[in-house]
Amino acid sequence: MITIHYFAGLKEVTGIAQEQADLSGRTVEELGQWAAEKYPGILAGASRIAVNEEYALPEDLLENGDIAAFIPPVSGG
Amino acid sequence: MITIHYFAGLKEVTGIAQEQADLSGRTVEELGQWAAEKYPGILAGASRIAVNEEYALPEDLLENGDIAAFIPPVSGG
Amino acid sequence: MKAFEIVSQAIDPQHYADMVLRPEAGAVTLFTGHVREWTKGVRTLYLSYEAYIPMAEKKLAQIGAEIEERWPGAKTAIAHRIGELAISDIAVVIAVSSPRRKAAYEANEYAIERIKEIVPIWKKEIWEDGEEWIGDQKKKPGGEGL
Amino acid sequence: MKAFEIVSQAIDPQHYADMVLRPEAGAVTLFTGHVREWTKGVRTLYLSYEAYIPMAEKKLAQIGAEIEERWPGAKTAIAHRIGELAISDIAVVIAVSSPRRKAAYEANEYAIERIKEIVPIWKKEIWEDGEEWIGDQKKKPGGEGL
Repeated sequence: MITIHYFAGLKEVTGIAQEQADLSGRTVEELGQWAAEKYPGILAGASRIAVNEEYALPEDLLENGDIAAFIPPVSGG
Repeated sequence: MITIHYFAGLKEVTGIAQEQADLSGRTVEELGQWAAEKYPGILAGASRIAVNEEYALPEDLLENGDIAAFIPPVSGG
Repeated sequence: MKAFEIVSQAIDPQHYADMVLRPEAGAVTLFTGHVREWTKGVRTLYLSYEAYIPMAEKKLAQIGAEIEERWPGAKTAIAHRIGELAISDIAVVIAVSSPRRKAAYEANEYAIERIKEIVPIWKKEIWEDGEEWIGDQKKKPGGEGL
Repeated sequence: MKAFEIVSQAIDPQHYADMVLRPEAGAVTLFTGHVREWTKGVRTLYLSYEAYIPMAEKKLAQIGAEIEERWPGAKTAIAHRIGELAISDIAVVIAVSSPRRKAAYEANEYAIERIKEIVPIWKKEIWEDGEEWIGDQKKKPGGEGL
């Protein structure tokens, strides 16, 4: 199982701040596809996916216990 | 009469912080010459002369009551 | 108090300036970003910031490390506030100390630019007639994104 | 407290930052110049600053006016301390607020450069084995100068 966080505007798309999913062994790209099916439009608002608090590449593999996060365009400062 | 101020290292050359002199009607350049005769070396350390708290030009005329100042190279900050 | 942190209370910028001061520091630059009332003719009532806190603090610390590498001798502290902020409230503070002033200015400006690039913090503007997350998060269906 | 002043007591930088803050200001930069212990391998014990006070305050205000002209919307406050200063003491504080951050950084750096050019303030460094006014005031008999 991995944990998935949604932030800011994406949280309004999904209606939840976080959830768990059985995506161990899948890639970050597949996580994106999985979320896009469940939450149409989510990829339009997410600029990056982070895994364990670091920006991830599409080909990175997810492991059991990983914490993923959909990161909308940042706008701090 | 005009008042003349000496600052920082120049005060150590002249031995005084200020004095008065009868230089009304003379130019700023003449004030410099007057000071250089009285305090040899003063012009080597003064980069500018101010009159009434503004930097003056050599040809500016001094008037009765003016306040002049020998300004060493500034080093604030 | 940490040198790189997300906080939910009012920021006292002086604390971060004090944190970077050392006998070899000749210059300290302190930048504070404030909530502005007017942006492009639209009046803001207040702002709301959200952060992915642990990752945001890691990224702030990364910016501090990048600065030490680019400007040897420079030391940095950064805090960003989240939650609801009123006009003139401080959203972000960046303190940089350095032996020489040029590096303190440059590194400070570098920090705010990097914050806007890599730190997971999001701003929502609330106006009299609506609100919006800044950054086009739901505006281009099928457009940009991943 | 004035926005452009020479002071003889410890400087509280926050007072000057507060002085320039306004609802339209999105950015405040605060520069503090501190007494550094080591300069080019020589250890400073303390510094002594002297100013031609009324003229120095006029010149600081002139710098503020120059900034308002070059960066419309920028507001400036500057204080410089005189007398004896210990290591890490603040010698000068420059606060600039502006709607946008770029101007706040640029104008602040402009201010410190202008201070070093036109404001009649002089620094004497006191070391273990001597002291000297900075700026070659007595070093080149018959050389530079007027």
